[in-house]
Amino acid sequence: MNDTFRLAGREYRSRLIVGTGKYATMEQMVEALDASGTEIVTVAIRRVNLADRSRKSLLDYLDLSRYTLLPNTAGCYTAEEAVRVARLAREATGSSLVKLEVIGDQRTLFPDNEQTLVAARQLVQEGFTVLPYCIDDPIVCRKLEEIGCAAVMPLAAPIGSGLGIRNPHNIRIILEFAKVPVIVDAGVGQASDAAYAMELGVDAVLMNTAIAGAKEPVLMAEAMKAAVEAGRKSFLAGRIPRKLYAQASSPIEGMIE
Amino acid sequence: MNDTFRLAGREYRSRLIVGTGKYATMEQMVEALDASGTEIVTVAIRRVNLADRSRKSLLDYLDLSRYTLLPNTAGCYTAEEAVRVARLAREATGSSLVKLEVIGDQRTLFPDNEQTLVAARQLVQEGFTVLPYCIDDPIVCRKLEEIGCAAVMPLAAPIGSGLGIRNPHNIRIILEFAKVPVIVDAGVGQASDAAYAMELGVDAVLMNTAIAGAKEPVLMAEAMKAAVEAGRKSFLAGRIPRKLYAQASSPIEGMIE
Amino acid sequence: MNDTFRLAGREYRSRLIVGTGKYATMEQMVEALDASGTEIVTVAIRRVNLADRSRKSLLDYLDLSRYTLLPNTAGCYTAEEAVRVARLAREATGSSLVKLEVIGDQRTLFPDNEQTLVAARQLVQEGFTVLPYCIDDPIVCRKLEEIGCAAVMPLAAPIGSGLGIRNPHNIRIILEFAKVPVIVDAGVGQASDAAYAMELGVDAVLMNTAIAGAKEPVLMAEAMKAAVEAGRKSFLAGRIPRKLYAQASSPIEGMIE
Amino acid sequence: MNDTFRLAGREYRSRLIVGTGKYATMEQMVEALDASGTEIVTVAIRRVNLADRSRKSLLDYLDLSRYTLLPNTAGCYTAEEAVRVARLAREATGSSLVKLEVIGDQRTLFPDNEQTLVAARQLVQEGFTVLPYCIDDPIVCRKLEEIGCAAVMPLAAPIGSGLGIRNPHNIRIILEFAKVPVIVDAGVGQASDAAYAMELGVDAVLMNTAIAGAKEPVLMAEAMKAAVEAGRKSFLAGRIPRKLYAQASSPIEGMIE
Amino acid sequence: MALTITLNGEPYTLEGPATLAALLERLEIHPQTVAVELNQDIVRRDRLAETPLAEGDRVEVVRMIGGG
Amino acid sequence: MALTITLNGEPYTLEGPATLAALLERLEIHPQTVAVELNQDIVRRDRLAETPLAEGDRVEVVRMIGGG
Amino acid sequence: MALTITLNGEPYTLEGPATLAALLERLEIHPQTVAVELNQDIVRRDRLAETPLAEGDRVEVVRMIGGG
Amino acid sequence: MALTITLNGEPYTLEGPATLAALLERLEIHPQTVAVELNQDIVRRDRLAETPLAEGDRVEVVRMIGGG
Repeated sequence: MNDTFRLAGREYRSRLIVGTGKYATMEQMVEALDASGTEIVTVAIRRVNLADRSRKSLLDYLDLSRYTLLPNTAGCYTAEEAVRVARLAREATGSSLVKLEVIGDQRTLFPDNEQTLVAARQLVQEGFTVLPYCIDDPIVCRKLEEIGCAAVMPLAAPIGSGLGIRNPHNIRIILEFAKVPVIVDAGVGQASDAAYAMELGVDAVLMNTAIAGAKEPVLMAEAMKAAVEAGRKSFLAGRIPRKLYAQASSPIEGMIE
Repeated sequence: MNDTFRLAGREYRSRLIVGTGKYATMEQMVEALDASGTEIVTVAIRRVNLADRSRKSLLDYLDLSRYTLLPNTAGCYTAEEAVRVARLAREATGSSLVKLEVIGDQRTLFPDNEQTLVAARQLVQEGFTVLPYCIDDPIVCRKLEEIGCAAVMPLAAPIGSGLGIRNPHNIRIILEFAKVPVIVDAGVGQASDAAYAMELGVDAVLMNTAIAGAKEPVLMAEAMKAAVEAGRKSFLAGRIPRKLYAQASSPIEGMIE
Repeated sequence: MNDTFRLAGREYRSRLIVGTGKYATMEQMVEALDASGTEIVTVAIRRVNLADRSRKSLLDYLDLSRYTLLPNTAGCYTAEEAVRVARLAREATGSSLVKLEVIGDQRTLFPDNEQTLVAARQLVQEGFTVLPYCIDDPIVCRKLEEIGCAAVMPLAAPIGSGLGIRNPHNIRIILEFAKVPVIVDAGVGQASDAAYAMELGVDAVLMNTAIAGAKEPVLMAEAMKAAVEAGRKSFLAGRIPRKLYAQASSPIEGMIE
Repeated sequence: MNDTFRLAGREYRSRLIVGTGKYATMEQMVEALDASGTEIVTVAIRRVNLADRSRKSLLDYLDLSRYTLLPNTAGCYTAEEAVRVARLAREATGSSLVKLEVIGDQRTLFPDNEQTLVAARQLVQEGFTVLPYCIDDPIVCRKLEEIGCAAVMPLAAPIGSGLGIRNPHNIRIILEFAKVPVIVDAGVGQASDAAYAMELGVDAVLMNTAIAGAKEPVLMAEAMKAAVEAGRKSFLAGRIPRKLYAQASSPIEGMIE
Repeated sequence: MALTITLNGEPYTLEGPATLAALLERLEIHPQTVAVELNQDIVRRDRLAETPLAEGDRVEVVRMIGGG
Repeated sequence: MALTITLNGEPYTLEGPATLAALLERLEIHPQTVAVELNQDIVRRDRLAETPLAEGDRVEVVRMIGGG
Repeated sequence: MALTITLNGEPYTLEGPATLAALLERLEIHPQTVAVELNQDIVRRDRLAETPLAEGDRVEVVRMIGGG
Repeated sequence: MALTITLNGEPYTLEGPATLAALLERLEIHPQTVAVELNQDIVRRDRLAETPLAEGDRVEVVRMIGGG
């Protein structure tokens, strides 16, 4: 099956985008990314720690011939901050891809979609390839698409909550109208969540905590790789219709009497 | 990861048991079984069609060095019939494994658990290795285990319904008490259902219609293979706890100001 | 609306059956029963406490002109015990109504449906009006009906769990086939659970812990009264069809331009 | 129990707000409003039909000593339109209450929350008492509250969909942070949906299609009245904790042996 | 002298000079039950009698109807 | 002559000869509110007075209590 | 001498005396792939040749087919 | 001549005159791995050597780290 995921002009075989935060060690991160089969990894932009020069940087661990970097604007609470971080990210990574994230509230980490729209308009104008994290609101998604975002990335559930797809109806409606890729971002907790998201028809799934926070992150990365593949194939294979009850799987004729 | 599934004294790498009914062609069945990675296949026992000698038999298509046969008693409505079919199955296949199925109602295909218990007692006594299909009732499962069944196989949902795990609470309770393998049998509709079942901690999943009835059975077989693997690994990897909301995946320190 | 609930030859206005156990005080029980509007109350049969003659008996608190007594066989683990308790109950209450309950496991309090069937056959033969508590298994319900039970009482969820209707599909199937009243017994936790059960089309709901264990039992009894009424009317009124999305409730014509 | 609902400086006994659209006849509407017990009714603002002078107006049917009018801005697609309609509504009704509704898409009727925020800022400044219909987004709700709205009215599901509370997690989070009343607006389909919304802790429920579109609107109005009351009491009464399994409701001591 | 205005989106001709109050009277609409907009501005009920209509004016006359 | 029976699972001694009715009276239990089993058989209320107790009899006296 | 038996639910006539093995041979069914029941009792494969058929016998010949 | 700037939010003193390139060198930071902002404007990597620092300048030096 030749089923590739096209994002911002590139083709990817993997439909799993993985974050690089929260691993116990860099080595564990490297191993988990490898196990996940991902080809796109998110990174954050932060001040260089001037006090600590010994530590190796993230770049020493990421094989850039293998992974597309997707810098985020995590931690920003206004469009202005997010635009500033996006510009720094472009300079630091040499790529104009950005996962736009404008947070509305530090306790829930829900996105501020009003500010996200403002930042998206600005960043698209500045030539960024914008992948916005947003709430699962079909109208916000349509506006982000109209602004020129390269994909829309509605949340499944709050960041780090592990609650899975809280509102599949909204994801379905978003899919019905979207012409850009739809990537479920945040909220996945276990493999079946990722499979289910793919079965709804989304183009890819983005996660970090679900892998990095598992008891065994590398094994969970393998699980998620298989889950995204399973969900994608299940979507393409066309499932049986749901019935209240039954349909025999063994033939009725030929029973002994 | 060396994680094998032990059933009735044998070790299997695959935790997916697949039925051989309802495929469009025998060739499709062969291809789907191959794609599923299964090592155990269920078969039904029916009268030889005396009018039609031309047709090749199922055995001409199944590589017995590769698949363990699991004959079923599908279509039986009493313990007596089921015992009779089990005996025929043993004679026909040379194996004493039997998927015990006593149906209570032809419209819903729900099992008759009272009759299933009667048949199980008889078959265990006759030396069969009994794998009973039953409702997701912890008490029935415990009794079947006490009788000496080699596993319990509660349904996820009615046969052929594709509704997925209707009552995960019952499956959890069954798992909490069972000392024999628990196999979810019947009701799976899509890959995420199978992954979710495995994440509950069941030992294996048995399905037929979900694969054979999909628009593309071979692709769905691949999906289910990946889903069962994903769910198993996800179970073993230990998922993150659920929270109402959020936990940042990018660090908070080092934000620009 | 003249909508009465007919059970065992009598008509009731209330479709809520309430247990008399677990209240903080007898006075609270009396008040809660009154607030619930119930007309049928369950009671248990236990040895007279010979050491304590001072305490008033349950009968001193229950107005028998108002409530039909429904003695249960709670605590019985075999058909034999249950039959014995049912006979004592008939002698003690003068009524041949019995809530048949044969427990399969003391931790989960799931019913032993095999033993329940045995006891039901015996009790029907002895002239009892049998209302059996059972698992939500359409086949068990059909057999209980065939035996001659006056109703079937499948559980919503384990006794005292408060989990609500765990498997509405099974309740729907039971309703599709049952010719006797279907009463959801056990597992309700909050008012919406009771309303939802009624909306599935069941004839009545039986509960005890949900009321007696609430922080304010009398207020919860009022809530349940209203919920059962709400659910019944909602069922009879015929709800709107579900749609993925929308249908305006204000007209489209006549907008200003 | 003296439990009143305080909205915009007034106290109401009913927590059910009902729309006046889509009834088969005006008489049916009057009867349904009466049966619902509502004290606040929503109305739309539309051009006078100059061709048809015979027909009586809505005002001829609504007893204004009994119902508070809540005019809406249904059908508006921009903040500008909504503000214009709100001003007309104030002039027509003499009340400055407005249900602010800016629609983002005519097929789904999802709100355009960005425009809703713009309109809310303007209307609050003009002295309106603004009750905005919005998506179940905690950040949008917080902003609407900060702007000075008198309540927030997140949707349960798309208008007219009848899907019930699609995302209780979001409603819970909104409730955790809101200091103004939270009213669930749109999406309710049956009585248990309304009860469940109230049990989450919302202050009131607004509906139209669920009643007007039912097979028997007046009976459904009664159902909804009881459901809102049931849900409110259930919330206040404090439900039992959920457990995977059981807790006996009949005592264990005193069993016969 | 005939005046042509746009009334609720449709062309409408009446004899001028005329006020909004006169228009409503001619339409047999009681001012108490409606709201009137002249060229997108609300004209409050107590100003209807003193508000003249001019050629090309856009007038909206709205009222409450059933809605959700 | 002393009789020892098992009453509600505990040994119980009373002066014989005695009937079930006498036992209840001694226990100050009104027959109307209880049910009585003698050696696992129900003794109906109207037979209590004519049912004698014998050494070793197992008697259960039960009544309704709160339950779900 | 003609024998009439019930074979898989249908009347079937063959020349007797005959054994189950002979029946299978006549039906061109290889015994390895089927199971045979005579009057509701299994006849194991190695006993087919020594098991005679009698008038009115009920014979079932079954095999595996696809099932779930 | 000593220059005091704000570097990543903290006061920082260095010998002037100095460029951003010189600052990075002193910090032992390879320009390839970071992005530099001077008074909230990005200074592209190829302009670092020609960008002088002035008293009170606010400099941010950031890089990628793990994030989701």
